[in-house]
Amino acid sequence: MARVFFPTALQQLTGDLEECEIEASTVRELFVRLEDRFPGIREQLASAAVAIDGDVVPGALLERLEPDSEVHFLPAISGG
Amino acid sequence: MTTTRTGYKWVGTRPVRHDGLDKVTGRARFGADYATAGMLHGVVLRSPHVHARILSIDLTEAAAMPGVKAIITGADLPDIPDETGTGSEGGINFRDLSRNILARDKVLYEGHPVAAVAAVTLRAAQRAAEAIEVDYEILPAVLSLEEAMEDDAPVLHDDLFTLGLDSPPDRPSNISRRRVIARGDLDAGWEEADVVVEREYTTKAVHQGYIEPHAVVAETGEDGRSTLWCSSQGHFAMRTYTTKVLGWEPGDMKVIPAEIGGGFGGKTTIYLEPLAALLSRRAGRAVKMVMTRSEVFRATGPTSGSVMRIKMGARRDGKLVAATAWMAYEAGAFPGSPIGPGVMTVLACYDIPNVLIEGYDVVLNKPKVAAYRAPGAPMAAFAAESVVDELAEELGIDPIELRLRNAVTEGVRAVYGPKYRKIGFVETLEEARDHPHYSAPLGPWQGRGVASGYWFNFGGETTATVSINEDGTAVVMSGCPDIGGTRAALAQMAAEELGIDVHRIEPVVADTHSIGYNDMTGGSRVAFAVGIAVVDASRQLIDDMCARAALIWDVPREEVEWVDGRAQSVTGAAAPLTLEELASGSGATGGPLSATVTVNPRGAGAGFSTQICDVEVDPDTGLVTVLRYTVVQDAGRAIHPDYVEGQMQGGAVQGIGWALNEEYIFDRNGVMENPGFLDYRMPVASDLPMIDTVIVEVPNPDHPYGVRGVGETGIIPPMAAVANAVYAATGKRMQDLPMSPVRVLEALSGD
Amino acid sequence: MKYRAPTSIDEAVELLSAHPGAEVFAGATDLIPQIQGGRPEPSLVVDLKRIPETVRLEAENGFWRVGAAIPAAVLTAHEGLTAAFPGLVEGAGLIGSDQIQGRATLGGNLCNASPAADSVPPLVALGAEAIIVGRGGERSAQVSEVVIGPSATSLDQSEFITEFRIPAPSRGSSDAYERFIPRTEMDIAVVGAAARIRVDGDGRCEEAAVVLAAVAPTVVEVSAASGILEGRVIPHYSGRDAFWDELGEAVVACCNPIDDKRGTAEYRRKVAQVLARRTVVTAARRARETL
Amino acid sequence: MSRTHVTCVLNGDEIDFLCNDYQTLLSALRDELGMIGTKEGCGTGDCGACSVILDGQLVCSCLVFAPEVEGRRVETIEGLAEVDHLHPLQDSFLEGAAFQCGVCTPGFLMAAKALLDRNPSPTETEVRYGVAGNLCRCTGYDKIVRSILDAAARMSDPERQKEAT
Repeated sequence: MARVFFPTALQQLTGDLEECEIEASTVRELFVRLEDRFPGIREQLASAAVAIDGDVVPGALLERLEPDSEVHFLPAISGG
Repeated sequence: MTTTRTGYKWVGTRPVRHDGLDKVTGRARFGADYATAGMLHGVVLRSPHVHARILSIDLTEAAAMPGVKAIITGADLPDIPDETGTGSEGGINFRDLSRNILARDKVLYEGHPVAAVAAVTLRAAQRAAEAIEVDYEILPAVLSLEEAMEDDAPVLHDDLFTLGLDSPPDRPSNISRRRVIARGDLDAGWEEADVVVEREYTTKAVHQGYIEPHAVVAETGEDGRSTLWCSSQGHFAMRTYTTKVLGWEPGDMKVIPAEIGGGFGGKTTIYLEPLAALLSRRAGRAVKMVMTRSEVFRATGPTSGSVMRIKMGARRDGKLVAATAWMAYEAGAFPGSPIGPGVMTVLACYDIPNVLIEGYDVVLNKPKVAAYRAPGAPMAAFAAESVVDELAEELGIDPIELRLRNAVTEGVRAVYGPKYRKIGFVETLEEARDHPHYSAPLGPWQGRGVASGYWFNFGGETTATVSINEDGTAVVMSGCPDIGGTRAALAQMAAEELGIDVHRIEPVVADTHSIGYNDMTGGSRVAFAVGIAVVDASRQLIDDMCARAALIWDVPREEVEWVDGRAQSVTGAAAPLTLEELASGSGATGGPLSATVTVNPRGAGAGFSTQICDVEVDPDTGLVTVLRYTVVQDAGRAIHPDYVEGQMQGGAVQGIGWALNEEYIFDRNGVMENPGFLDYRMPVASDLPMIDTVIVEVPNPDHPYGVRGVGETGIIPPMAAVANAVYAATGKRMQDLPMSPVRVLEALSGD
Repeated sequence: MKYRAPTSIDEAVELLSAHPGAEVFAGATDLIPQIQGGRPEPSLVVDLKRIPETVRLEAENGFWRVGAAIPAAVLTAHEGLTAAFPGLVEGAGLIGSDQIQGRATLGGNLCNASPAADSVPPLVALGAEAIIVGRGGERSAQVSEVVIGPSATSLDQSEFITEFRIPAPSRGSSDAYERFIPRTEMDIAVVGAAARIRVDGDGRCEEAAVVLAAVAPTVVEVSAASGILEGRVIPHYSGRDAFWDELGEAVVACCNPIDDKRGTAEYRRKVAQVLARRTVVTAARRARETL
Repeated sequence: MSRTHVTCVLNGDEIDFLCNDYQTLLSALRDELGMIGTKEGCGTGDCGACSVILDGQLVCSCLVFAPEVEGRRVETIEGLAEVDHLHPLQDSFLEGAAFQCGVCTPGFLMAAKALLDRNPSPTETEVRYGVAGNLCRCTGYDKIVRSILDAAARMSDPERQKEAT
């Protein structure tokens, strides 16, 4: 079960839930499961960066999740 | 200067860089150094108003002038849907990008492009641009964050509705987005706090200040295929953006990277490129465009001015227990300030249980901001690190000790969510504390300040090729422009792997048609991400060469190993084969020796820096002189320590400029008053002492040599370090940047 | 725009008389940036540097003759001039970077008519005369009379300055210039102050001139300074001697500054007092050292 | 409009070129003579990237009208090295990592040369003021200043000079 954390901006969609555990083996699967549970969330996640275990993963859809992975959604980070 | 001991032959050494000779002899070709026979010269007509509706544009007279070959306006660019694409460094809205390249119905800042002209000479183009008649209806302007956020403020974009509010807004405003980070129980946190400090801070827009103005030569053929020569932080992105804005196919455009004369984030987007390409298409000839310095200031992206309110509470023992931050960043004429990284980094150095951070992205009638070295973090650190300094004083705890008591470490959850991986923040604090600078005596009107900073760093999509020439020399090719010595660093990593002299390797920045895709040189990513690809490609080559040696010797692959640049038999059955021997005979063993690796690596190690600043303040004039400065930063591993030090020193000095004298100054009408290096006061050599550096090396486990990005973190602490030093010298807290003599003298006269 | 480099005064005057849109220049360090900044290009520029009179530098008959088109770098490298007028050389040595000083001249610095010109306050404090030639022949004018307002001079279209005549310093006399900028180089003065002090054999001030830059539409002389300083042995500023306050008040009374991108009016008033004190102290010390 | 014919000594060679009177020396060097080593950073004399030495005097070539150099000596970055060896300043800049992007480097080298020509053993402060007309945004100046001091030491030490050549 991956542990998923929701930023404040998404908590309207999650009913003020700050985090939850979801069974998913890839980020894509996680997105599908999240959309099932919180309709509309996938669109909101489109512009976010995904951090898996503290590591921002660009274009992360196919990225594998470990059973104890932590997933965070962050604003896209730019650099100079 | 730090000498790094690595046990490596090339990694950690300081060879002369490969592109160095061209740069000390004047042979290196930067953006404006390209020319083709018969090329035209293009110029941009820019808006004199900060906010106005374009009623009409009359090109008749201009088009009839001698030598004029093409004129374009916003009507010549396709309409692009309001969609956000993923640039390599976060989202980019192509509709806004297109409207920043050429205004459509409205101009939104002084300097906003309205038309572009190509003519046989620069003069002819300038004269023609002056002859274009534009009829404007002047609109009320919004020139400050405060004005822009007022309920009844004039609105720049009728279709801009704030994202991230608790309930969706029913009318447009200048606030494009609200971002919130919250955790813990604030009430309980304030309850627990023995000392609370709350302050408001402001900073002004500042420019990256690269010395080379933007420049491009574009040649578009009759078949619609085009070539661009330009200096940028990423020629693949220039191609993506330019073709997107023009509605062209990326595959039809080749972008050849020029040497880049500084970027610092400011050359991660496009300004002239689509104009030159389209003018060239219209005129049937190559078109060169080069910005003047004034255009660079007025119409390329500075970073945001900001207003920030920070409140922090600590227990008597120094434990930070609660913090709030309210932050508003100027985005310029279109949404997209670095408020995201601003809210994420503002408290990222510390483990604070109860936090609420609220950030606003605000549009106003100023040039659209662009990335600038650790975008969004330096101003946030100015505010937060000033508050930490005040808390330390109130608590009677040494400021470095207070930071050590609250510093984030591996496994601690960052304020924005994820847990930190291997990081070296504590190590930078300890090195700073133990540095002789920290305990050196000070004289009257002198003071010392410290501050820290955090930056994420970035990986990104990367292709690298390593090829062996028939003489045993090698070529290392990537598609990332080299701004500060990355070619040397990549060659050093390849030399280390291949076991050959670093100067037998030629590192090359290849054009968009010569190598696979590469994200931009930004996010401090090149030594990390391209380094990984180069090391992987070198290892593949070594494996291949060992296999070929096994073939030649007719022994199993396991009996061959790579030692000191040669294939060696573990049994000693055959004389070693050198790189040259393997390469010159490669036809017989399967063809040329070359390996290409593509990666999109995770694990860009986060960077932390702690800096110490001594200043002296002239109580009669308010002049602040930096007497001594030390930068301590975790580089993971310094591949070429000279250029790591250079990044630390350069970042610190940009920060010192931001702290003391740099600012965009606008007149009452919003016109920039200081669009030149005379009155946009970047530090000159005589303003500064030597910048001492301490490279901390807490290796990044996700890079073969432990590299963390070093390009950006260094600019984050200086403003707070200087402000804290000014306080120590004068007893006055400076909460508004820049700390120019006028402001400091005002503060000193405040009693 | 055409360029001409006449080799005699007559030729230059003729060119200027024949071309109403013509403009003279020497260092071009103001002219070119102004054109870059959008000022209309003159139809003709007349380069004064090839006229021998404009690049002459010599002392004779109690005067120094300093060519108006000599680059600052030549002036600052000139030992005799530096010994005679350390303050003037300080002013010339502060006009921009080394690169700018390789070009910028006293004549240009004056005729650009900026209130912030660094070499003008010392010229005024020294009582320098400008030798002006033009259609009407040669005339001379006090340097303080040449500039009549920001970007405006009293010279007519055919006129230009060939040289400055500066009274050679007597024993017991010296000068100083100091300016304030936010950086250490590359800025235009936010405030400038020049002082010339003459002391008697006991080191008492006999005569004083204090001239300020960037605090009014033109450089201004603090005419009360002499009265305040005469008869005093001028020590380091300590804040204890009341005459410093008097000098400060006299300085402020002469200031008519503006708020602009380089500083506020209030700031300029404060710093003008500081710089006036500092240059007076320096000039007085130098003056005593000549005894 | 007819162009002006200008003859001058450029890096030791007598050369000539045609220009418009409104052109600057910088523009003539780059656009008429193809000598792109001299850079334009501002066009107003505030960054020093276009520094050249004119009759022994360090100047910004963006503030010189091209026709002014008639009969004069111009030295640019292209003339700094000898055929078979670099100028000690160039060696020092390379070995001291005195640049990152390198666009300001030609101007710095010319300013440093002018400084050492008139003051062969400058102090750190003199070096800092000697190049105060040259902006560098990458390095923070530290390694530039060290490299100029190092070059001065090399040039005054005959042993090291021999070594370098």
